[in-house]
Amino acid sequence: MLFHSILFYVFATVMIGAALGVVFARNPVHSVLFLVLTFFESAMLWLLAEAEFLAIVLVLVYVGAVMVLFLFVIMMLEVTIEAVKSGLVRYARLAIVISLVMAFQLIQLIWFRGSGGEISGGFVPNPEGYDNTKALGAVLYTEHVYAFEIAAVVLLVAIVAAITLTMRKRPGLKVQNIAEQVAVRAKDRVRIVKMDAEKKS
Amino acid sequence: MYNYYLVIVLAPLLAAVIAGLFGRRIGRSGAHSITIFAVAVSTALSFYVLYQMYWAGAQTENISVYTWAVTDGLRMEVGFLVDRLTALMMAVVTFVSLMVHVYTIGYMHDDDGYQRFFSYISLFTFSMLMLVMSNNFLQLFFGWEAVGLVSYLLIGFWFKRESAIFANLKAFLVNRVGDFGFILGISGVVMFTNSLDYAEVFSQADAIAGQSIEVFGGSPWNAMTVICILLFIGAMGKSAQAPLHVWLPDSMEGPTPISALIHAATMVTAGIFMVARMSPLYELSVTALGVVIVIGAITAFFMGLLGIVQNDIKRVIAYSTLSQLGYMTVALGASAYSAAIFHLMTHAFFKALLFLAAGSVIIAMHHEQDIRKMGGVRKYMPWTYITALIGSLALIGFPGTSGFFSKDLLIDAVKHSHWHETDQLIYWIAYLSVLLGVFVTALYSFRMFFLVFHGKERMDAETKSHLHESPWVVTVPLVLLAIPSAIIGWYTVTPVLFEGYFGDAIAVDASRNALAEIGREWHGSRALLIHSVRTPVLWLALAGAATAWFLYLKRPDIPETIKNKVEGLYNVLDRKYYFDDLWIKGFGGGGRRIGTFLWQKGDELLIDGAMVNGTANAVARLAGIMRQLQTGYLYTYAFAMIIGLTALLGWLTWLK
Amino acid sequence: MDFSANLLSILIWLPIFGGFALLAIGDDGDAASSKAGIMRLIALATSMLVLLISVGLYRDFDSTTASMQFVERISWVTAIDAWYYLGVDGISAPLILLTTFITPLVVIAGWDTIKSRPAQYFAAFLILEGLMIGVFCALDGLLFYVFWEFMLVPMFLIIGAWGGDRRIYATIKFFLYTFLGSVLMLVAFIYLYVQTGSYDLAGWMDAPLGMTTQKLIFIAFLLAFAVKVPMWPVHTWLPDAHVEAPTGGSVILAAIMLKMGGYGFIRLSLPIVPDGSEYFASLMIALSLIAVVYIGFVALMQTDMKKLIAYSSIAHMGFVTLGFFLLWKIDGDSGAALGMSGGMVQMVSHGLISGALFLCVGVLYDRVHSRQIADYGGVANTMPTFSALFVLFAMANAGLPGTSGFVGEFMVIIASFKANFWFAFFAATIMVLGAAYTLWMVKRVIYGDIANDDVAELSDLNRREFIVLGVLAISVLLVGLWPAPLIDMMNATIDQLVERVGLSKL
Amino acid sequence: MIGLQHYLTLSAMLFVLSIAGIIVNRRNLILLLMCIELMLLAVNFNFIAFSRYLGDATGQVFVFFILTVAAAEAAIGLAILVVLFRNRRSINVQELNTMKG
Repeated sequence: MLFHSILFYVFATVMIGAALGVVFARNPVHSVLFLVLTFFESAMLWLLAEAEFLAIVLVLVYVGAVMVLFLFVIMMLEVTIEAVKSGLVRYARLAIVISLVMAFQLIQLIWFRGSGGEISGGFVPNPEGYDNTKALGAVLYTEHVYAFEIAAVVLLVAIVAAITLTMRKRPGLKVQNIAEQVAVRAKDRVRIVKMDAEKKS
Repeated sequence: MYNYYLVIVLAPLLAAVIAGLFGRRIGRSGAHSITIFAVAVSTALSFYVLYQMYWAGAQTENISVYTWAVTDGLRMEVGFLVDRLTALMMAVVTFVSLMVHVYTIGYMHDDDGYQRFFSYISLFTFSMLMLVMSNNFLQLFFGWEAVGLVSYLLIGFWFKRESAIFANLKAFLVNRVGDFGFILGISGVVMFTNSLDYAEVFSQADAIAGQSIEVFGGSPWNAMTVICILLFIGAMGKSAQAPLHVWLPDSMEGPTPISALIHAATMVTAGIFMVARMSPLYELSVTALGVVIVIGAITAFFMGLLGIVQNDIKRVIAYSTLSQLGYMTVALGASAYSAAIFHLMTHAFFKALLFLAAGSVIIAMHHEQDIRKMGGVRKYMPWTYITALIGSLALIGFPGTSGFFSKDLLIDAVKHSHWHETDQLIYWIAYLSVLLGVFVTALYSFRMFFLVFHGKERMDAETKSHLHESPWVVTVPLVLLAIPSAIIGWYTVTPVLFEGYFGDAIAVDASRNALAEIGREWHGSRALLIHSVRTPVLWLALAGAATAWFLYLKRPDIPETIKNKVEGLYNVLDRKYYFDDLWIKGFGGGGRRIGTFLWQKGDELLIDGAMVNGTANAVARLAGIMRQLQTGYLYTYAFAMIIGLTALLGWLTWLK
Repeated sequence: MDFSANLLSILIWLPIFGGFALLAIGDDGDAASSKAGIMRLIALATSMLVLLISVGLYRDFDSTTASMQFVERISWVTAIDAWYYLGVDGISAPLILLTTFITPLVVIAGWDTIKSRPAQYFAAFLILEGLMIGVFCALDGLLFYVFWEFMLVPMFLIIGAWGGDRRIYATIKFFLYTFLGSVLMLVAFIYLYVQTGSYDLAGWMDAPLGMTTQKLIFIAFLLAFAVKVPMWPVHTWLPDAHVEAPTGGSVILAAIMLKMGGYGFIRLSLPIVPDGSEYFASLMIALSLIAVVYIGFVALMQTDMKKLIAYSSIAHMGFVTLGFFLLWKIDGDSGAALGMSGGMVQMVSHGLISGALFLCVGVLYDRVHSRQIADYGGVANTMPTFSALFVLFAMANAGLPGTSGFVGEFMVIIASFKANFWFAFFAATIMVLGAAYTLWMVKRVIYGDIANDDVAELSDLNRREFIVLGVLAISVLLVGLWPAPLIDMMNATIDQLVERVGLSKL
Repeated sequence: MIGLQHYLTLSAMLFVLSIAGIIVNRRNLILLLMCIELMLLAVNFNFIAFSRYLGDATGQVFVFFILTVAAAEAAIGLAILVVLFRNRRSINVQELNTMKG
């Protein structure tokens, strides 16, 4: 169990450090990379909490897809670093005050208000043969199948929306209009002009 | 008979509609032919009805034509009640109307609105017939307002004249003040009887008289008194009794034929007719009769005085009409309803005659109406002169003329009225007013007569060169009206007043029946004629005429001197006792000021300014403060959310 | 064909579909184009068809019974027990007929005076017609509310899109006033729903309610309906809305939308909360009489013709509410129904007369582009036919017997005399005030010598205008000379209503 | 013994950090988006901790959905960002105040 605890503290420390990096890094690209690290570390922690499936999903979906998307966008936009970060110092004090107040509140909530014997103890071990993925699947595809479907639709809509938003017609682009090509008729192509062979004198 | 009545009423209406809607198509002659024909038919049938009623002994008929509406147990119908009173009124109305129709051909000859005019006067005939033939209050009110409408349209007939359209608005509004009382009176009748039908109401009259109504909190009034006074307010408006008389002199802005027809012979007598018709109600309220007689007496005497200082030929006759209407009202108040109706009839003839004669002079003078610019017209217009003379004599009650019989007996009835016993003050006000009124009547009538027809020719040369007798369409009606003016009193006085012509149509309480008292010593027209030399009435009339002769023919300088001597009094008369000022500046101006005040201070300042826009402004101010928070920056909103979250957490942490 | 099973639905939805069809087809923004012409024809045909069908309603209407007729009842929102429940009785039928009668006239009146977006203009009127008929037919509270609120939308657009210079101010004032009122009505509806478990109006009428509840519900209804009527002192939106609205909008607003308030009182307030109504009857009568006298004076001083007629509408609608609330002030056994029928007749008649007067002002406005009385004078010289009709309508507005304006006023005055002399006294001041403001306007506009060049160049009515005003003139005279058919229609219903309202719910 | 409270504390720290990030990086939309991702991660931590603690897989299902929505949100947010940049040549939040009242 000690080993478990050590692992937890290590991962947690790294994660907090990485999160600090996300917030305070001067370069957005570094921020993103720190964020990736944060996600990795939290995946580890989730593994420790025996939520293997979600930990894997987090790495695959988040780190693999979303973070890369962030990276793409940041690099594509070439935002100047200094202009963006100029407010950092100005608002640091405010940020610290609010954060401290909130942290104080949260800690008080977690450690003192809700302190009962059973919360402060460790997690109850899972029964023998417990399979996180299977358990998740059992609930997801039975009880929450509607929500699952809706989630799928949400993703689809997001795809469509993102494409629609970013797609633009560039002028002067030469593209085919298939519908017009198929629907074309002879008379649209050739115009037969009737005329006398010779002018009457 | 039913069909006859329908034809009598509807023929003029039909003619009016045709002349009005298709006037341009049927042309001038078409318009006057059709309307005159229709009114002639009505006249003939009306006389037939009169014949049936009086000589052939037909019974009173009470017919419902159609049901206007029924609701809540109240039947509102349109129907005819034809009795002898109605028959007499029908005959008078249609006859005078016919004369005026014919006369109009001459008078309106050059006017653009020829067809329109014929349409209006036919419509008037219809409305007046509806009024007199009605068997219920609803239709009475319909006729009442409809004649008012036509009067409005006709006074404003020459609508380009500012004075004419002012006069017609004034006439309608003053009449509306009267109608205001009238409709309340009708409502009172319905309240107590739940019926509008005359017969039904009269049969319940006693029941009404026994009840009371609280007008001012805590003091119950006799219901019948309230109802009768309210109805009489309507009569005051229509029959131009003081103080609602102000519209009648101004109504002379209309063409002369309608002054004769509407504002002298028929419409203005509607009030008299109405009170006579309601005699079963009025007889039950002595208080109401007291109001009637006092108002009538004031009108009779004081409006006559005004006639002396007027210089417009039509206005002189208008004030004379006011005065004569006052006489009729006095007779009503003295419970001598028959005398009032009798005077109404004779007055209709001779006053229409006088107006038409005046009209004839006016045409000849090229629409000059100032009698100071006339004079010596007699030799240019013999027919007009003769007929005007007959009219004037009838007006002052010269023995033998129709006016003599009606007025003499009217005064006699007042003299013998019950007021002598019941209320001396009212008695002497009424009696002295009608008595002195005779002198005044004679004075202004002959003042006008002499100034117009005798004396120096004061018109300018241009007018004088065109002066000639009017065409036959004008003179024939004059003659036809002069005949009854002269002789009708002689023949009809006995049956109408003393042989119970009206029968049940007029109810008089036995204790107040002055005419019956006179009737006991009645020996026929001839006896009255002989007796007249011994009464003050004749001598007052003659004195008045003689004074007029002396002042305006013999010594024309004296009136001017008198005028300067009593300037104060003259001013009061010239300004018509300031009644016009009271109405126009007092009520008219006051109403406008109230309107402006309520509009600008009430609606715009208080409701819109303070309440509506005030609310809007308050919201706007609040929004102004709120919009400061709405910076539009994303981070402001995010920050607000964070603060909110902190607060929520705080609540969870420390307060919960 | 026999429509009678679905007559009301047809009356409601036919114009609405017609309107949407017009919107769908659209116009090309050009009022002179042939497409716009077709639009107008479609609009006219639809409204005429509705009128024709409503004649069937009149024909098959049974005036001997007080119960609902032509009933349609289909489940609508099952979860909250709301029904698509329609029916008419003697109160709603005359108003439906008025609606179907006025709308074609408005369509004709807007024929070639609307230059911009004609298809949308006519569509708005058709949709409005359907919604208004819906309000009059609905027997389900929720359905009533839906029609009631939706009705605002086309009117809002009509004033906002085709109105005058200050139209935005006027529309917002109009919308806020009417909307604020009706929100409270919804609260009352929801309360009644919670109490009775249904939206059925008949159920609400039978539901027992305590005195305090009744008072509160009455106040909620009062705000909604008083604004629509409009009663003093919540009337100030009306003159502004009228002044800014296009002619057709004014006509519909005055002729029918104002009737919604009166209809609401007689359909909802009186039968659902009789004791609340009784409690507030004195207040209602006082407000009505203030409307008559106060507004009468205000109308006198108006310089804008439309404003004058708008104020006159307020005064005349005062008679409606006066007639409805006399019931508790009359001791005897008769008179209450007289007052109520009087109020109903006054609503119908006012619909005809004020509509006609607004159309008359529209005729002048189309020619001179001014509504100011001072810009006219001597119109009779150049427009004799118009002047004759205008004077007729003015006289009707002044309550001349023989025109429809008289009937309702007469009945209400008689009924109010039964209640109290002074009620009748103040009510009857309309005889003088109504004549004063109307005829003074006539004097300044119609009579007199030609005042200026604009008047000198006026042309008389064209055939289209003549038909519209002529039809209205005939109907005004018809109702005035023979109101029996109209009154017979509602007698049975009103008798039953008086009986019902007379019984306390406590 | 590592239990619920530790995970909750960790998630609270993450959350507070992300809030500080939002305040500090108020100018840069991308960083704002990233901080929101961080915040969601903190929420997910809570869910997982409670799910584990209660032995109820539903909490993890929720995380699953949050991940889905977050992915969608990120995609659309970035798309908007790209469009914004294309139109304004800048992603400075300071210039985006058309919603000002």
